[in-house]
This record gives sequence, structure tokens and C-alpha cells, in this order.
Amino acid sequence: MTPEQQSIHHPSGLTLFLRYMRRNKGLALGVLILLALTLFTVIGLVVVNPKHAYPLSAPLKLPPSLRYPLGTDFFGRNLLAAMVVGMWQTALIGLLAGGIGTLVGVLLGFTSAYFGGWVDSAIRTACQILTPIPVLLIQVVVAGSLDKRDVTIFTMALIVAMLAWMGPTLVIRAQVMTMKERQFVSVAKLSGMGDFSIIFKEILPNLLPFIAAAFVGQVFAAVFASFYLAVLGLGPLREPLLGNIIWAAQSQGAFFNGWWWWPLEPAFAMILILGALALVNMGLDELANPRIRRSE
Amino acid sequence: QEAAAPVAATEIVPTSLPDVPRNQTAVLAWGVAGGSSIGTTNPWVLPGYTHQEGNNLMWEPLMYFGIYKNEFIPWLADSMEYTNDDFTALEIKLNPEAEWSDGTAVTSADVAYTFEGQIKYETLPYHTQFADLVDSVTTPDELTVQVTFKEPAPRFKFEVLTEKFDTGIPIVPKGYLSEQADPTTAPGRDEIPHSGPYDIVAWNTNQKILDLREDWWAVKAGRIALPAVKRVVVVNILNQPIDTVAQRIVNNEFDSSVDMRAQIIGNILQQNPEVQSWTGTESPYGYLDWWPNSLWMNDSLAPYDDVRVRKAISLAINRDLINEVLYEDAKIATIYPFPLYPNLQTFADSAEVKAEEAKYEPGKYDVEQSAALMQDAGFTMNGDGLWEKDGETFDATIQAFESIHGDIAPVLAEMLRQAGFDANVNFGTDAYQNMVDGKAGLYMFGHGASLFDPFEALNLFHGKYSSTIGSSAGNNRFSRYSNPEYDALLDGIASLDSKDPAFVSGAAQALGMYWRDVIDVPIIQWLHRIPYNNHYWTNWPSATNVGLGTNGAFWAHTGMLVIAGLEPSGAQ
Amino acid sequence: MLRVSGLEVTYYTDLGRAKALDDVSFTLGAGEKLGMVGESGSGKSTMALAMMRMIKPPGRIERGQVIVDDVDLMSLDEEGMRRARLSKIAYIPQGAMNSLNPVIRIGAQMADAIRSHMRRESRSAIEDRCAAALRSVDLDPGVYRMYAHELSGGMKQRVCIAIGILLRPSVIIADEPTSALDVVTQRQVMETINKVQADINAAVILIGHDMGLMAQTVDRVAVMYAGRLVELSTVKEMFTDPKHPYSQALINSLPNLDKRGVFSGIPGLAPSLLRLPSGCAFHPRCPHGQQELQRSVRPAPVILAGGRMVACHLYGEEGHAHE
Amino acid sequence: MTFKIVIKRLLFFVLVVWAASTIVFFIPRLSSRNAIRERFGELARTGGFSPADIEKLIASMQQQFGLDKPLLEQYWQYLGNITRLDFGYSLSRYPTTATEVIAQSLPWTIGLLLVTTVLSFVIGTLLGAVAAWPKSPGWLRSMATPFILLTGVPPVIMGILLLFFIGFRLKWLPLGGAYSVGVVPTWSWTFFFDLMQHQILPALALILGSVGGWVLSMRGMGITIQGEDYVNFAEHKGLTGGRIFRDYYLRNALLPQVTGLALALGTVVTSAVIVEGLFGLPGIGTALNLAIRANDFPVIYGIVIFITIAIAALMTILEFVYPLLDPRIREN
Amino acid sequence: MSENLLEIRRASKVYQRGLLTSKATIALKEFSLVLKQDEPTILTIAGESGSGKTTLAMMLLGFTTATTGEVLYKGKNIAGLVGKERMAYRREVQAVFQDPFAVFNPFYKVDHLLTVPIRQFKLARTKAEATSKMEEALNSVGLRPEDVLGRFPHQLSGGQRQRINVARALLLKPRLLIADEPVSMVDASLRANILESLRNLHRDHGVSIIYITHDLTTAYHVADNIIVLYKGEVVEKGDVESVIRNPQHRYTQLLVDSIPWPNLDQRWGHSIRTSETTNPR
Ligand SMILES: Nc1ncnc2c1ncn2[C@@H]1O[C@H](COP(=O)(O)OP(=O)(O)OP(=O)(O)O)[C@@H](O)[C@H]1O
Ligand SMILES: Nc1ncnc2c1ncn2[C@@H]1O[C@H](COP(=O)(O)OP(=O)(O)OP(=O)(O)O)[C@@H](O)[C@H]1O
Ligand SMILES: [Mg+2]
Ligand SMILES: [Mg+2]
Repeated sequence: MTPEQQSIHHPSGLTLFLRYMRRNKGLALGVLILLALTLFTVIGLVVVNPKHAYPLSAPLKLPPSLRYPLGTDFFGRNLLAAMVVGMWQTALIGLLAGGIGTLVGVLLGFTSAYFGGWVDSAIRTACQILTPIPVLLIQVVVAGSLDKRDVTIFTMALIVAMLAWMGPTLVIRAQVMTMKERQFVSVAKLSGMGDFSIIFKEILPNLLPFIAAAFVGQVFAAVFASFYLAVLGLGPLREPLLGNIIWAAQSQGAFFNGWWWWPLEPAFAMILILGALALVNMGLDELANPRIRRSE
Repeated sequence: QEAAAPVAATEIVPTSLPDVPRNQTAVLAWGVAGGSSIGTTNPWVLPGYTHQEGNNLMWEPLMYFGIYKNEFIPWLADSMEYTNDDFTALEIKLNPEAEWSDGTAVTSADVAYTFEGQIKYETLPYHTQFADLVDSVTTPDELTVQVTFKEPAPRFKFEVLTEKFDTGIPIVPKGYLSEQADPTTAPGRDEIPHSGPYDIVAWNTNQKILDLREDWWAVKAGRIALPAVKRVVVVNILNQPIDTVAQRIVNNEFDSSVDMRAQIIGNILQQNPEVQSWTGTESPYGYLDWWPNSLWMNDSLAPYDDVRVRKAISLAINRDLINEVLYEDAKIATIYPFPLYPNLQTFADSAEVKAEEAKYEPGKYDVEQSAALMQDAGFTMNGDGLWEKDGETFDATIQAFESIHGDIAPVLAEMLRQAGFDANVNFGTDAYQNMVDGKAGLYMFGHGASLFDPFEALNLFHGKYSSTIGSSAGNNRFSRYSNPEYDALLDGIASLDSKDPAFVSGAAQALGMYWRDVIDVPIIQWLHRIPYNNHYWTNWPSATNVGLGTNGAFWAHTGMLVIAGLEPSGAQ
Repeated sequence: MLRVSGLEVTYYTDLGRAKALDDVSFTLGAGEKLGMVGESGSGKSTMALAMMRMIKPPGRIERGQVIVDDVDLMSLDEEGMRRARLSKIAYIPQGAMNSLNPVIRIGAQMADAIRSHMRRESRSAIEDRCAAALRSVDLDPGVYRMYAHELSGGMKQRVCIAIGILLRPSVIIADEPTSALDVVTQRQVMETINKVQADINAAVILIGHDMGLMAQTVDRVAVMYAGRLVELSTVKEMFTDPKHPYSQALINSLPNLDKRGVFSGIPGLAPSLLRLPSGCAFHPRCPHGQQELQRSVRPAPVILAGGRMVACHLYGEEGHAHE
Repeated sequence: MTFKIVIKRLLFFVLVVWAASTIVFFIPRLSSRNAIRERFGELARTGGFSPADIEKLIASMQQQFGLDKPLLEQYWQYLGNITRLDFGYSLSRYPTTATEVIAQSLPWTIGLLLVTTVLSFVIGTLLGAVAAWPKSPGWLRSMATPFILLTGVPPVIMGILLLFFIGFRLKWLPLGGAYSVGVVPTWSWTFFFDLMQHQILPALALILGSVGGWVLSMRGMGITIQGEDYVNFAEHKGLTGGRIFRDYYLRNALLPQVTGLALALGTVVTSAVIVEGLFGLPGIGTALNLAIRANDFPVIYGIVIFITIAIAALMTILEFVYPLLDPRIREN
Repeated sequence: MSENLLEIRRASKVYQRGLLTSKATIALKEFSLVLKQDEPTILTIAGESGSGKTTLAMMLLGFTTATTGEVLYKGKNIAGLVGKERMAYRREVQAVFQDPFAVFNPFYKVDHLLTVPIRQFKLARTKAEATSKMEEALNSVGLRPEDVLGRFPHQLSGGQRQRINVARALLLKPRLLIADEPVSMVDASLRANILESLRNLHRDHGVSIIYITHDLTTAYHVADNIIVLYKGEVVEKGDVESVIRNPQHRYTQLLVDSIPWPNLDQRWGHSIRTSETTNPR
């Protein structure tokens, strides 16, 4: 008895995505930079010899040239190779630490919000108590008390992840709290769904933008923290982590000696990575928070 | 006994400070990380006191030693002689003009008090030497001190009583210290009477200001002319990047600074022609320190207990490459565990030593031979190109210090890695501890021993110091090498004078054993490359202007002589 | 007093252009109350906002005139329009619950409204004016010193009304002022509006979709459908003899005390503004809508006897049914 | 505000400090390293100080630091000491206590960090507010973007770049130090200007990177507030743009920003660790940096705990101030 | 004696606000009610905002537990139900909520609302059977499956969405349906359709309905009996005709008087003083 509803043409997901990106220029730019960096790293890993990222593998102190597009450093590293490997390692730490932090945060956030009661109080209180503690300084304490031989890319990631879960926990918890009050959860219960199905099938998918934003935020924090530790000389020294390269250049007086490319390249890469992550994070925030989301 | 609670030092804030123009001020960049406690001027407050960073301008020893002239420089003492042949008695005659800043004379009582303090207080640096060797200290009159030893102590005068580089003791005022509740904790500040030419007038975390004391006794005594430098400002550059410090020297902000890496000092000289180094504007810019560095190995820790492995490591070191990469082709790499000061150079050039060198080829670089040795020792090369045994590579992490080995350690590690050793660098604060405990296998460290003859350097490897792993290796004797044959050789030459031909041939033999057994792998001579800015001050020490013959570091015990010798350039 | 003519608003959305207001014209005299009804999305709020010139992007006022006391609001500059707001034409918002600033006192919110229009007004004069306004909406003047969270929903709504009448505007637009309130409070608020209007003799436009409420309060009713004004009649005519088929359906679907248990809804669905049916927008749901005319030609508004307006093909030029 | 709430807030404060103290106490003890041993070994190495029996000295120091006692006892004693703000002796500047190290560096830092935090908060918040406010002029709005991008520049890099370009190349500002060489701090304008000159670059390095964070959060909040009915209603009331901006938009959007202020302190101190070192300023950051390098754990503890106390105290104060800003919270 | 489908025994609900402050809201006070198994009925619960209507609904659905008193379903306390009985209760007591948008998970297409209960309660053995059941249910609330299936909730109108909700209830054929203000957020013009669907559910399938509303006009048209709540307490109950035509309690009178009847003859009475609740609370 209803007349045909006028079929409004709904653009495909991709078109909408692209259109959204056009509006959310920050997100687009961030994603673009990240893609470019990924491309650089992936192609780089295929093309360059990772061995050249380590000392004495190339002539010394050469400014950028055709043969060595990014130059070489005091120790005879081919900086192109070093940047490729360093970028890869930085990404690895970032993704690992960010992943762990987010995962723990999501698990705790869900547990806390969904089950409530003393579990919630405990987790929430723990988060609130830990939040004011300057995380980076604690990470410094941890890294500083480790035996240097134990400091690797992976321990770095763990150190960074260790105190990174409070943020996501609180964000996810808050979201689940509001989400579980939403009526579709009640309806799911009425439809006979169990607690776990509700968490995973009803609530989780809706939190994806938040989780993604939290993840990007975590990756940012992790990259920043690992960089910070490395610049303080607390990283795995032999590895060409971007922070380590800057640290090494600093301690060899690179600027004064006129080897400007040595510290500037990793600095520039770091700025790109962190800037892009910041942009993406901001964009995702916007996506997750419909009030901020702009429409045309 | 329970140590009394130390009194914390505090800033010294001047009530008013006379204006001293820049051209009468020497500005020194002080970059000793960690710093001393501010306000601690009492040499007995340890830990806390350091003679570096300007305190050396306040304190004086009995004698200094001019290493480049190879002679003692009498200071508070006019003479200091062993009075018998077996080196068990020593007499010190003080200069009658010597005077504390409060106007009282420096007397034998002060010297005796200084010596007895070393015996009494465990925390003082020469406690062991005094407690083990000194039998009695007597003061027949105001200017004479007599010391008798429990056993022959031929090196006591030089090693302990004379100040050179960073060793030796200053004489402290009995009058002031004996009135303190605990002379090892009273900070001293600007109150403690001292005999040196400068008074501390201001001291905080940023800087330390010392002003000239015009009534300095040494001028009256004719030891030296009144210094032209009216004020010394020691600026704390803390952990400022080395670039900044270099640039500030170029900008004539600093007159001198801590030593620098070869590259940087080269650039400083280029950018500011007024700045000079020890060797003028020529590489290697620095003067020879007494601290040649080796790649030490823990000779009792597997697999470093296998001489084949040690030799293989030695063969993997390319000394030419080190010179090229790090030192602009200056000949810094070495094969000796001692600095080539005049006397030691003569020893190294002796026929006996040359013969040993030809036999063991200590400086040889040969990766293939190295590989052959490793295979012989039961190692195989794994897929990563690293030597392994029983499926595992062995830990070849080099323990080193970032501030001084930041350039060489990574290069060494990489050389080892290229020869198949699983090498890495540890610049951690635990690096030194790992050397002391012997838990690690490889360390970058110096031999702070011989200055005059090779005995002290060779003595570092005497079996009696070879402590077991886990217990600490005393006095930087890290090799844990033990060989009765070697010990016997050393014991045989211990009491001989260094000019004695028997000493030379014995020492050459021991050096041969050192090379044969690759006790450690000598890497580089240690240079101090200090920039000297002639803009305001001239007459800096250099290879062509050795002055009294002391080294040119303003922070060494002899730094006072460097500052006191400066002449104004006339610049405004 | 108020003349709206040819008002047109378009929203430029992701999915296309939505003409949310299409050529709306009507007039209103002082002291008159106009009810504006229509299903959700028919453009009621859009019309109110357009009259205030408060349409925000992606929306745009394409054309039209809103003449209040002989001044065309659309021709004013920004500053002029700002001054006109509240002093000539006031808007009482749909979500009164959240329309008060939570961190400053009610009094300050009233005072700054006055001060923005009368710079030289003295402090005491402002306070008197506010107190009077509060009293006229049956609120204790003590509310002046309170914060929004200290008030109940009905009180907040009345504060908004009080603010609306502060400067005695000629036109007051109240957008669903009671939809979030329960019946008892609803009635009180409506009575307050009536009283206030009598006081200042303003023209009032009352927006809502509750026909019952309209029956109780307004003088004339305007029916909106898909952004178009389809009928404008007195309340009596509307309830006894609705002309437009949509109005008829609307009236018929109302629950009636006498016909308990009988439901008659309007078949079909509200059209999407993005893809309006051709011709008469109501034709797919109209019992008379199957003819070619309805499908292809948009009906022009027709003035019937007694000044009623209707836009439907059933009524010809002279106000006669086509049948 | 009830008595109970005050108690609750104070309890929270104590818990935060306790948690931080416990973490920094136990973490280093999980590793096998011995900071005292390392420290005195290091001292022995750098010369001038070569006690024959370093073991004895270490043992006496262990005792001094109470490290010879059982862990739990140490912990209790440590907690007790913290209540007195006594963090023990500095290892690298023995016999100065960690508290004195902090006290010495604090004046240098408070000035710098306070100014930078406040400046970046004010600039960032205003820019963020302006960026989200649709009526603000385009050029003002576009100012926000570069700052947002700058959040991606770690203060270290910012510091290095500033030092390189402004200090080395352009020679506009001094290269380092808290004030000029040989000058003695006095209460005079000359000294003040000298001091300020030396603070500009480090302050810039800290500010430039942190403004973006405030811009971002303020912008987000601003957009949310802007959609609020009361802002729309304010416009319906015919208020002037300036008043709406100030009383309706900024006032409300500002509230959550204030909460972030306390936490920002931690970030700024963290950045200061490197920036101060870069510019040779003898503040908390440098003290911490040196302590890290020397593994001077009493100073590290002291600073971390001290900063945590400062943050927690600031948070607690803000908790009490917040209700004054937001009447909604005043009641419960 | 026929078994009781639902029995509420002196159930109260007190909300404690905050841990430290002891401010308590009594949302529902000693509420009792019996619904018989074999006499399906439509019962209206009416009352102003905050009178405890939703609280009661949540209690019946087992989403909140009564502070005191109990809720029995087929003679068993719902809090103690486990296993099969619990599943049966879940299936047999269903709800239609006020906000037709909030009940949809925005992540899924609207089909999700229908497929989940089919899957969870194993209402269909094959996919085809499931589809035909869904279509049947949609048809009986006047929706064409092809109009709505495969769309996201925001692509449908409020009326369509609420009708899908009713369709969902229909699909499950519950014994008891709790409809909490099902039409208050729906356009006036669509209310009739939805209420009609509800009534059909009652009439054709023997479903008991608890219709919660503050709108006495619709209550009057839909319900058989009515309970009037005021601040958590029952102030009046009886059959809807007599309560609305002849309210006894003062509050009920006020409520009835305030109904904006869409009838020009039935103006709002002036008997009730308006100043009563106007003072600041
Ligand atoms: N900001 C906007 N962007 C896009 N479309 C909009 C916007 N605001 C309103 N619309 C569209 O304009 C049309 C009219 O909306 P309006 O709010 O005027 O309806 P209404 O009659 O007030 O409805 P209700 O009764 O729900 O308040 C609707 O189709 C709506 O979707
Ligand atoms: N989770 C809760 N915590 C504290 N108080 C609550 C909670 N839920 C409801 N209340 C209070 O209980 C009372 C009854 O609320 P309820 O939602 O049942 O009312 P209602 O009759 O459904 O109102 P409405 O018509 O507005 O939906 C109200 O005073 C409400 O503030
Ligand atoms: Mg509206
Ligand atoms: Mg309710």
C-alpha cells in the first residue's frame, strides 16, 4: 500500500570516503604522507641493502649525491639505507607499542565499562591514578635501569607500551558506557544475545572509529616516546632508529662540522611521521565525534 | 665506623663583585658531566671534591711534574729526596715563603696532617698507599718532614706526592681542618684557607668565579710571576651540545674548553684563526695523554680465555682505517699499552722491543688469518656471517663510555662485526661496572699507568691482581690474566732502575708476552685536543711552547700553571 | 505587521540539493496566532530560521521577503539584522532544554540581550525590565539569580519565552515550545504564551505537529508539506472543513473522543526533499492524485472564500473544486 | 562542596603520589644493576679519585643509602622519607641531597615552564577557539593549521633547528647558558634582560610544539559548543558576535581545557629535559638529564615524584577551582 | 484458576545517587500488578515525566532489578531464571521503545534487527524460511520488504523504523509486549498506523501489551485498562473509559484536563489553578 519510496541514489562507500577526505583535508593529507612514507620504506627495503644502514659500509661524511642520495655519515653509514631501516624500525616500534597499548586499553575499557561494579572501580581508579604520572619520565626510569644489552627494538616497544594503556582504556570505557546505555543493546538482549556477543557484535563495531583514533594516538605516543628515549641515548644504540641517528649526529657535532644532512634528514622524517599521525588522529577524532564532523 | 652525615654544599653568592674587564678574565668551558657539589672546596670531602673545574687553582702540591720536560717542578717543597738507597726514607724541605691565604705559613705540621689524614680516613684517595707503605711521619722542624716506609717505595714520591695529570695530593691546612668536627665532610666553601693563587668568589650551577689573590706566596718566593689573569670564570656547559660549545669558542666567548674530537677542533681552527691547538693548526691537534686505550678482554671468561680468539679479535682491527676514519690520517692507533713519552719512546725503539714486535706482529690486520684462528678454536660461521659455537654466537659487546668513546667504539664494533664477531656497544652507566666485575668480555679502557718507564703498565697484568670473575678488579686491572712465567719476569725487574739494561730486556720480554698472549688489544694513543683561544690570552702551552713542561689541560692538577702563565693579547 | 513572500531555502547536501522551503508566502496581523503544522521534515523550523536569517551552511536562503513593520529583513545588513532580532522578531527555540548558557546566570543572559540592543540602558532599568518579563511568564524574579541547571524543563521554557518578549517584538516565533514537556506543563506554557501575547500584542507563529495543541491555542493554521505551504485556514475551518487532501488526512488521523478505537493513518511516506515527486508533491499519497495534472503540474495557491489559502488542483481559480 | 569531597580529592592526591613513588622505587630494583657501584666506579675512572678499596666505599655508601636493608624495609623507609620530601643524597653530586638539587634547579625551570605553559595555553586556546568559530576572519583561522602541524615536531628537533638557524646562522640570540658569562645574578633590569634573551630560544622550542595540542583540543571543543542550542539562541537574541564568542562560546569551551592544564605540566617537563640541556639551562630538565646519564636514581626519583606531586597538586587545586568556573558542578 | 502470566509484587525501585551523597530517588513505590495468561489485555501505564514509567518497563524486561519486591513471570522470579526458562522469558517478553532510531545499531543494516532474534531463538531452520518470516512480519505492519531491507537505519523515516520494531515484536510472537511510549517520537500522522499495528498484534496473536505513555488521547484509544502513576505511586487505576471520562484522583483530573484534545469544543478547562507548579522547585 505504500507507494514506491523514491529511490535516492546513495553514493558508494568509496565515493563517500573520498568526498569525506576532500572535506577533511587534514586526514587526507595525513593519510597521504603516511602512504608516501610507507612506500618509501617498502620500496627502500627492497632496493637498498640493509647492511648499509650500519657503520663502515660506505665512504664517510659525504653530502647527498647521485650515488648516495641522502649522503653518508661520520660512521660510514649510507643514510638512505639507514633512513629506510630506521623508518621501518620506528614504524615497528610504533605499531607494536601502539597495538599493545590499544589492545590492553580496549580489553580493560570493555571489561571495565561492561561489567561495572568493583572491576570498573578498580580499573578506573587505576587509570585515574596513573594518568597524572609523567609517563615519559617513567619510561626513562625503566629504560635507564635496564641492562643495555637487553635494550632492543622489542624491549623499546614494550617499555613504551607499558604505561600507554590508560588513555585508550578511559576513552573506550567512556564510549562503551554510553554505548551500553544505547537502546540497541537492550534490544540485542531482548533478542537473546549473550554478553560476549553483545560486546563483540553490537558494541565493538561502533567503536571502531574510536579505537582507530586511539590506536593512531598510541602510535604517535609510541613513536614519540621511542624517539625521546633514543635521543637521550637510551635506545638500542647500534640500530639506525631515527632518534639514534639524531643522537649520534648530535654527539659528533654534525651541525658545527657542516654535516647538516645527517641530523636534518631523520629530523625531517620524524616531523613527517609525527605530523602525519597528528593529522590523521585529528581527522579520526572528527570522524568519531559526529558533532565535530563537518558536512560540506 | 659510621660515617658522619655529610654536610651538603651550597652556592657561594657574592655580596659584591668588583668589575673585571673581559680582557683580564679567562673564560673556561667546564663540561664535566655530573659536576661536583657546589661549594665543596675541601679536597678531603670525597666523594664531592674534584680538582677539576677550578679547584686546582686553589690547591697546591709539594711538587708538580713537567712531563714534557721530564722534570720535577718544586712548589710548596723546595726539595723532596729519598734519604737512603733502598727507598725507605724520604725528606721534604718546605719553601719558607709558603703561606696560606689567611696569612699563616705552610708548615711541616700541615704536611704531616695531610699525610696522617690519608692514613686515617678510608675515603681519601691515597689511603691504601699511605696505610700500606708509610711507617711514620715526623716533623723535626717547621720546614722539614721526614717519612719512613714499611718497605721500599721508589715510586711514592712520583706517584703520590707529586701532582701531574690527575694524580697526586694537594697539601691541606691543618689549622682549619683540625677544627672541623669531621674534616672529611666540611665543604670548605670560600672559608677554607688555601695556598693557591685564586679565591673562589662565586659559585652556582652556571658558573664558578675565581679572583686572583695578589698576595700569593709563590710570587714572593720567586716561583712564578704574578698571573695576568685577574679572574677565572669556569662556565658550566653541562650537556650542551658540542656544536654549541665549539661555536662559542669560535665566537671568542670561551678562551679554552674541555677537549674536543679531532673533526670539531679542526673546524674550530678553520673558522677562527685565533684559536690554536697543542700542535698549532696541524693535525692531530692534541698532546699525548698517559691513557692509551685498549680493547681489553676478560682473559678468564670463555671464549676470551682462548688465546686464539683473542688473537682473532686483534687481527680483525684495522688500525689504518681507524686513523683514516677518526683522526684524519694522524697516526693515533697504537700497539703499546703505554704512552710514547720521551723515555718510553726510547724503550719502544730499543732493539729488544723491535725484535718482539717482529715476532708477534701485534698491529697486524688480517681477516683471513682471524677466520682461520676462529675455525681452529671450533667456531663456524653462521648464516648471518657471525661466528658461532653450539648454535650460539658469543657476546662481543664493547663496554665503553659515550662521552669519550662515542666515535671509536661504534667503529670498532663494526670492524669486529665485519669479521664475524657479534659485536655491539654499551655506553650505559653500567659499562664501567661490567668491566670491574668482569661479567662482560670486551671493554674499551685506558692504561693509566706508565709515564716514565713501562713497569706500571706491564704490572697491570700481574697475576696477583687477577681477581676472579664477579669480584672487582682493583685499580683498573681488568684483564684477569694470570701467568706465573710473566709474574716471575716482572718480579725480577721490579726493584731495578729503569735505565738498567736488565730492566729494559726484562720489560721487552714481558711486552713480548703481552703481545703473544694478546692480553688486550691496544688500539689508540689518547690525545687531549684542547682549543686555545688567543683572542684575549696568549702564551697557551703547545708543542713548541712547552713552558714548564706540564700538560696543557686547565682542569688537570697542573692547570694552575697553565692559567698563571697566560699573557694578555692586548685585545679590548 | 508580518508579510512573508516567496521565501525559498535550499540545503546543499552530500546527496544533492534539498529545497526545504519552496515559495512560502503568508501574512499575519498583530495579536494574531498562527499555528504551523506538518510532518517532521516538512520545513517548519527551516521557515522559522529563514525568517530570522539564521539559516547556516549548507543551507541558503535563495530568495524571498520577510517584511516586519514595513521593513524587509532580507534587505538589512548583518548589523541591522542583528538589531532586528529580538527587538522586531523573536525566536523561542525548539530545544529550550539546552538553550540557556549553563555557566552564566539567567539574569546575565537576559541582561546581555537587552544591552546588545540598548547600549545606554541603565543597570536598574535592565533589571526592572527582566523582572517584569519573568513575572509575565509566571516566574519568580528570583530566577534572575539562578543558573539553568537549577530550573525545571517547564521553567527553562518559560525563561526562553521571557527572553523572547524582553524587547516587545512585533513577531514571536515559537518552535515546538512544548514538545519535550509533559501535558500538564505543556498546558501551562501554552497559557503563558497566550497571556504574554495579549500583553504585547505581537503576532505569534506557533510551530508544532500536535494538532490538539493547535486546536487549543491558535487562530489560524498553516499546513506545510514537503517545504510548501499547502493550506492556510482559520482553526475552525481547518478542523471542521479541511480543504487540502493532506489536511483532511491529518485531521482524520486524529484520535477522537467519540470514535474510540478507530485509527486512520495517512497512507504512504513523507517524500524525500531530495527527490520530490513531480507536480503536486502529495500526489503519490493523495486519493485524488492519479491524474496527469497532479503528476505533472505543481498546483498554485488559490484563495478561497474567507481568505483561506490552499494549493491543490482540486480547487480551481475561483475556489471551486475541479470534480 | 562537602567535607567528604575534600577528603576524597586529597585521598586521590595521596594515591597518585604513592603510585608514582612505588613505580619508581621498584622498577630499578627489578634489574640487577647497582647504581651506587656504577656511580663510584665511574668516579674512580674519571680520575683524581682512586680509592684503593672501592668495595669498602661502596659498602659504606650502600649503608648510607640504606640499600643493605631488606627491600620491604627500604620501601617503608623510602615512603616515610617522601612524606618529608626527602629523596636522599644525590649520587652524582654527593653529598648534596636530591631535594637540594631540585631546589637549586627549580627557580630556573619554574620561570621557563610557567611562561611557556601559560603562553602556549593562551595562544593555543585562543587560536583553537578562533579556528572553530565560523565568523572569525580567514587569515586568523588559517593561523591554526601551522601550529597543528608543529605538534608533529618534537621539542628536541625544534630546539636543534632553532639553535642551528637562529643561534648559529643568524646569530640573533645567545647560544646557551642561563645568562651571560661572568655575570652575577642580581635584582636588576640589566640582568633581567640578559636572562630573558637567553630564555627566548628554549621558550620558543617548548611553545611552538605545544601550542598545537591546545589548538586541537580547543578546536574540537569549540565545534561541539558551537552546535549547542544556547549559542544559537544567543544569536537569536541578537547579541553581538564578540559577546557570543566570549560569554557563550569561549566560556563553555574553555572548561575542559582547564583540566588539561595540569597534565600539560608533565609533558612540558619531559620536553624540558632535552631542551634545557640543549640550551645549557640549569633547570629541572637538565638536572634530570644529568641524573639519567649518571644513573643518579635519588635525583631521578626525586624529580619524577616531585613533578607528579606538582601535577597531582595542580589537578587537586583545579578540582576545587573548577566548580567556581562551572556552576553545574558546584552542587554535586 | 488460570496461571498468571506476569505478577508484580509490591516492587519498589530506589535510585541512590552517588556513593557519598545519600540522595535517593524513589522511582517506583510498592507497585503490584497481575496479568492473566489466558486473558490477553492492553494495559496503559500513564503519568507525567519522571513518574516511574520507564523504570517499571525496565524492571519487567529484567534490565533493572527491583530494590524490594519481586517480578514473577509465569510464577517464577525473573531474577532467578536460568537456561531454557530464561530463554523462553527473553523470547516471550518483548519491547518496543520510545526512540525509533536508538534501537538500531547504526553499524548494521536494519535487517540485523530481525535476523538476530531469528538466529538466537532458532525461529527458522533455513535461510529461506527466515526470509519469508521477515517478509511476512514486515508486510503485516504495512511495510514492503524491498523498501526497507538492505538499508541503513538513517536511510529510513521514523515511522518506517518504528514499524520495523513492531514487526520485530510480531516476528517473535511474544506473550507480553512492553511498549514504552512507542509513538511519542513519531509524527502525528504516522501514529495511527503504528498503534493500529500494535492493536492487531493483540487482537490476532493474543499478545498482552503494556502500553506506556503520557499521552492520554492515544491511551484512550488503545487500552482496555489504565494505571496512573504519580511520582512512583499508583494514584488511580481502572478501565480506561471510566478513568478518563470520570477521573477520581486530583492528579488524574489535572492530567485529563490538560489533554490538548484536537477538538474545538473541548477547550482546556480553567478549573485548575496554573500557578500551582510554577514556583521554583
Ligand atoms: N543542516 C541541514 N543540512 C541538510 N539538510 C537539512 C538541514 N537542516 C534541515 N535539513 C532538511 O530540511 C528539511 C526541513 O527540516 P526542518 O528542520 O525545517 O523540519 P521540521 O519541519 O522543523 O521538522 P521537525 O518537526 O522534525 O522539527 C528536512 O528534510 C531536513 O532534513
Ligand atoms: N539510572 C537512574 N539513576 C538515578 N535515577 C534514575 C535513573 N533512572 C531513572 N531515575 C529517576 O527515577 C525517576 C523515574 O524515572 P523514569 O525514567 O522511570 O520516568 P518516566 O516516567 O519514564 O519518565 P519519562 O516520561 O520522562 O520517560 C525519575 O525521577 C528519574 O530521575
Ligand atoms: Mg523542527
Ligand atoms: Mg520514560
